[in-house]
Amino acid sequence: MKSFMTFRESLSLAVAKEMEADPSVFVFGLDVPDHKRIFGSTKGLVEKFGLERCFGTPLSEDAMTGVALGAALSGLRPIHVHIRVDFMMLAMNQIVNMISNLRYMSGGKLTIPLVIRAVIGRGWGQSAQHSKSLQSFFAHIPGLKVVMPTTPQDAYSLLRTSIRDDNPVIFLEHRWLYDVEGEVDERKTIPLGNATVRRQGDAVTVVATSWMNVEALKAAEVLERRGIQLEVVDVRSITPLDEETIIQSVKKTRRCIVADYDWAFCGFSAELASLIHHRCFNDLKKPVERLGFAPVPCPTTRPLENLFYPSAVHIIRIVEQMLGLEKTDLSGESFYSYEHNFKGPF
Amino acid sequence: MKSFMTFRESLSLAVAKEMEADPSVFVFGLDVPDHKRIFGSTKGLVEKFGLERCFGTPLSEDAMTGVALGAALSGLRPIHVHIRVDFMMLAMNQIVNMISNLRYMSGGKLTIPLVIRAVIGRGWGQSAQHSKSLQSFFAHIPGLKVVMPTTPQDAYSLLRTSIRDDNPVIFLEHRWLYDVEGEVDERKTIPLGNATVRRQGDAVTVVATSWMNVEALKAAEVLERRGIQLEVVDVRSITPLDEETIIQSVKKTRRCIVADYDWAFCGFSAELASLIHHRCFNDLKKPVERLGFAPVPCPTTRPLENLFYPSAVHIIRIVEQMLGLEKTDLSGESFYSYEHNFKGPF
Amino acid sequence: MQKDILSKEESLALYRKLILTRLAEEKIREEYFKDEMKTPVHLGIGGEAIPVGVCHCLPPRSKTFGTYRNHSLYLAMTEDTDGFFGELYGKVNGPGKGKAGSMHLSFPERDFIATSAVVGTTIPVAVGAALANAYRKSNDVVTVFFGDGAVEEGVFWESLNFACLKNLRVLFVCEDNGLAIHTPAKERQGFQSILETVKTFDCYVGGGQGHDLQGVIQSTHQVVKQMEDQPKPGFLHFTYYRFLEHVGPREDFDAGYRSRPTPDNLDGLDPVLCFERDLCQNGCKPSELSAIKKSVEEKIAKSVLTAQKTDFPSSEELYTDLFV
Amino acid sequence: MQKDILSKEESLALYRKLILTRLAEEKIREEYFKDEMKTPVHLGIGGEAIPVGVCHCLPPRSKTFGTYRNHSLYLAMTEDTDGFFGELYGKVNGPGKGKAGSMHLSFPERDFIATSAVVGTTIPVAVGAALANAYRKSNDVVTVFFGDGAVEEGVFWESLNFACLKNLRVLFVCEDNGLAIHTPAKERQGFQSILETVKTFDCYVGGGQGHDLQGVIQSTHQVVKQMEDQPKPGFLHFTYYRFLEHVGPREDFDAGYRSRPTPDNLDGLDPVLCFERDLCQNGCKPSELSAIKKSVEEKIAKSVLTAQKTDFPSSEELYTDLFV
Ligand SMILES: Cc1ncc(C[n+]2csc(CCOP(=O)(O)OP(=O)(O)O)c2C)c(N)n1
Ligand SMILES: Cc1ncc(C[n+]2csc(CCOP(=O)(O)OP(=O)(O)O)c2C)c(N)n1
Ligand SMILES: [Mg+2]
Ligand SMILES: [Mg+2]
Repeated sequence: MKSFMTFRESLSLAVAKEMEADPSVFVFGLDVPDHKRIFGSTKGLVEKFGLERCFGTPLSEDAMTGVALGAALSGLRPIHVHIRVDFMMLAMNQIVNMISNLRYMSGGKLTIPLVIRAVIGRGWGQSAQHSKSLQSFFAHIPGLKVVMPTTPQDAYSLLRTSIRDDNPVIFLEHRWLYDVEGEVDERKTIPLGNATVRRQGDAVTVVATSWMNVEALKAAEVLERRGIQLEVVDVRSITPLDEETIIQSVKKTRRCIVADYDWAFCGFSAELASLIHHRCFNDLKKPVERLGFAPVPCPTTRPLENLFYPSAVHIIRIVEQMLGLEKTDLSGESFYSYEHNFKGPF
Repeated sequence: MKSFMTFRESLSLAVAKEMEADPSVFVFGLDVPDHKRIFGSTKGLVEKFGLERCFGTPLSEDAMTGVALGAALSGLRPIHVHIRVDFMMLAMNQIVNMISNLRYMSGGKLTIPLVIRAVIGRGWGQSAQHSKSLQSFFAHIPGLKVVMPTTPQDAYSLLRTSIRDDNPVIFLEHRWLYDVEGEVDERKTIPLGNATVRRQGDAVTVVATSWMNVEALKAAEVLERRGIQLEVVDVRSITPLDEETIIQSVKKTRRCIVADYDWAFCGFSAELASLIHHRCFNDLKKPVERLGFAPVPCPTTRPLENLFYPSAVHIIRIVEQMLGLEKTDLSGESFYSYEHNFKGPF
Repeated sequence: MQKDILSKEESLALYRKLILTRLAEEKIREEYFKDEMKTPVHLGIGGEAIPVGVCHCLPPRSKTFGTYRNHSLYLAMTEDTDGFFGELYGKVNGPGKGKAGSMHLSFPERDFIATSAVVGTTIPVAVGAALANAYRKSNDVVTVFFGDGAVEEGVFWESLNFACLKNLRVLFVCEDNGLAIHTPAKERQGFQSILETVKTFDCYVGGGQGHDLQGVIQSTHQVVKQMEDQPKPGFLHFTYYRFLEHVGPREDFDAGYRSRPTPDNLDGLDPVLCFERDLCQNGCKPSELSAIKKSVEEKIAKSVLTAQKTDFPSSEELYTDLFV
Repeated sequence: MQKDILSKEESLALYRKLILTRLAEEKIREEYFKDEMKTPVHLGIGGEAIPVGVCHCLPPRSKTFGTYRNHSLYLAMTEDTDGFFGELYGKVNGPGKGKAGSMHLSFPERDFIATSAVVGTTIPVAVGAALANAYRKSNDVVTVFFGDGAVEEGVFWESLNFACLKNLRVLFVCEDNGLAIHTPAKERQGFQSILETVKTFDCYVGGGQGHDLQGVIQSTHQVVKQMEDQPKPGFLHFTYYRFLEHVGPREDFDAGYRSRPTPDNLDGLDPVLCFERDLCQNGCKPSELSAIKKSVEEKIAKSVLTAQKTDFPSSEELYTDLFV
């Protein structure tokens, strides 16, 4: 039951498995059933389950989110897909004012088994309106769960868990991860609220979300050659948050960088940094450092786009500063960035 | 030019002054010109400036925010008013995807002198959809300024500054502050990005936003009788943020509570706590404590509503813990809470 | 269906519901000043015949959704005055254990699914429930009530479009009191008539004067029948007169935005008076009506007493019901 | 205005614009594979006559707004190929210094105010600009272009309603290619015809076949004239055929969602062929047209070369232009 596949394949496999297992699961959203299939992540579903369980919609994010809620309240398990998280700004009213609190206000009578999938982050010259992440928005609101997988296995297992969850889950998938390949064990389940140590080390803990794990692992690879071992913790689920795994790691390394794929100000990196400082007050040798987007909208032109996004280079430089090391010569280094293999137009 | 007035009066006075000074300033929004005048905060404006400069709208928050943007791009200075910040969830697309970044994407050619006023926080049995604050949402997005006044003077001066600012400003006004009275000097100007020390003390710094300043001052009053002096810093402007005033205070007291009027997780309190830990790493005697809403939607019924909102009592208890003190007997104490003077229906 | 098709029994049952909703709200008006019901109330006095009439025509298992102005709808769906007053008093015997309050009443066990205090927000949710019915090949109808202001929200148009596109059995009921808080329609709407615009969408339409219970029933029956015959959305538009202030227990004719109806007008606006007259014309005796009224009054008084005596939720309740 | 009222001079100037927009996009198709223009391009081939024709009819100082499919509109408003290619190449000589890219072109100095890659988002902004005109008692017209998919967004209806309510001089131009990415209208729309629905709002309507430049001009003139006479919004609906994929430089007839037009069809779909035929029928010589074409080709080639040679913005530019 193990196979090698891309992140995008693991997503469609997870949905297919759940749709097979439970006739109340369906998937819908703009462009979900067209031939591009949301960057391939809904591939095969129309063929297997028909247009009644995998269908497109008008351009109406606000109403379609309400529709998903209504279907969930009726006992179905909708998966609503957005090709860009930015478009969810049109759905914030349903998410923040309805989905997050109808259960609470009904005294627990209403149940909302609903997954909203959205693509986040960098593509290719996407500019300010197709490049956000915004996990902090969703995580800020009680009543929502927020998941950010990094590997094909996690995407697969966490998406299955999210679909089975009886609560609303926001599932955020980085565009660049879609091409990442990895082994997927179809039987493996992963609960929400479970961080994982991607790499063991003793020098500095890098707590990372989504694509930043790729950058952190690359930074670790580079620094390892200098004998410095980074520990990389993949948060995976923003809410519920696995504090223990994170705190344990920081108590061990006593130094921490939070590398969140989002803006820093009032972002999830602030939450983590504040939490870690609070719980590791007497353990930290240095203050927790935070890494995120440049505090501006994302520009289109490549040289500025490159500066906008945080990367392995930033992590390396911060580690060097933390440990009082000379700067590593990175001139010969090639980074995992998809800057070069990602071609237009979208 | 000094006079005693309520917070609501200071708001309408500020707008009136700017409308007098500049014919391009106008104010609009749902129910702005009706006889209730947004809890009185737009009183007198129709009479003085006519319905062309002070008008109501259809129920269309998304489009009306776009309309405000379009008017601002055309050189007018709109003030768009929402009787509840919760309704701004319908306008998030315009705010996050347009207002915050059109200037940047146009290479600085477009200018957006726009103020969005919204009422936040507790009213009276308002439940989950009429009770949020959400400053962290707006502050998270580069390109927006976010202001939260506490006193009539600040409301007056900061609103005038916001209207004169050539950038988009989100101006958040706590419902309970509307009745607070204070002296207002009409000539006093206050720039954005300027925190203020509301009360000097040496024991613990309470960094507070909006209504939490009232609670913090009450806590200080109670604790003063035990010889404990709280320092209370009113943040006033979330972005731009006056780090120096805050850091200076914490470096002095070496203990800090962040009391933000919002949920804590991924909220502004996380940003502040993380910032303070970072910059005062060697000064803090104890980790920074955070205070915010209970991590659930706001319930209607009074006993639970009382538990949902943070208060002076919470601050007192945290201070006692930080300083290792016995619990103060609060049984005879009467708090500033408007729980008792606020009557229904709205 | 013709007006005269209502049997006497049916008529009196309807009267009971109508007067129940009216008297429950009159009771709120009495009690509210004691400051024990700590929740903003949007009273529906003048509009009761719309939910009472529409719900009368709904087939069994019809889910309904509404707004903050939901008291009549709640009572029309459930007749549960105990839960109703329990919730208004914030007590554990309310269907939301006091967490919901007046603006968020719901009673899912009786198909009264959800209401919301953000205008327009339950409209797409009802469409989603109708989609769920279609998904399950069920012919059940879902109904959603909303005000004339809600049609200005984009989500109304998005929802209408999607429902028509998918031929869903969802019944949109616009309760048009000509006001959004204090603002009249002509200051908010750039179209001539909502019905004319909705007619250009692929759905059945109907409507009329909302104070006329028999008329409401007649047009609802018509549209529901069409919906049952061939699945498509229905849209009903009923006008009515809001007797009280937007929120709260008082009249507000002194506020300046409208004037008090004259006694002659009143007669043509009040659904209770109107239906009582109809009933009497059709042979009911005033004594029959007042007997019903009396029993309803007692029921309400008992429920208020129960609510007052019932406990508030305990502190632990703050944290329950967030997640499954 | 009659078709034949276009003077020869005017016609040739229009042809120049039309062919400029066409050839600029054909140039992108040639260059794009070199992977130097790092920005998603939504080409407008097939739809050029709509912005060219509409803008031809706009009075001076008319502000315009558009979408990510904005190349023809940018060039129709400005004829500025230097800035255009500069922006596509991400260079400092672009009007947004490369920060905007293809999807966010704007040129405020020439009244081309803003475009956006989130569908529907410039519609209310244009209405706000029209409100500003009314506020200043100016009679200027504001125009906003959007696709057929945008009318499904609630904000379209909210904007239309407000504009009609306030009698604003805003011209809504729906460029209807029958597709939203790959989804045909019948899978997205629950109404029969957008024009029929819009007609129930208080505004002027018009439209026709968008590949026919003269027809576009004729109906635009009509509606703009009405708007000038008595202030109200106008709504123009033009159909056109999108020749290429939704985003990117390629054809995609092999994708399965539609088939390649036959050569006979083509003739009735291509605005350039159509206008060339009209011009020749009205006495223009093919040599005149090819001379124009040649000069336009040279202009474009020069601009591309300039863009390629121009600098990228410096690192410091990342942080500029956020606030005033
Ligand atoms: C989205 C939103 N905007 C504004 C409000 C404030 N508000 C509450 S009720 C109301 C008027 C609604 O009018 P209508 O839909 O006609 O319902 P009615 O109160 O007349 O029953 C407004 C503007 C709100 N609750 N939600
Ligand atoms: C609000 C929003 N939802 C979804 C998208 C993704 N998207 C980009 S273009 C498009 C189709 C738009 O169709 P239409 O308005 O007809 O314009 P066209 O591309 O045909 O010119 C979609 C769905 C988007 N950009 N914005
Ligand atoms: Mg109304
Ligand atoms: Mg289209």
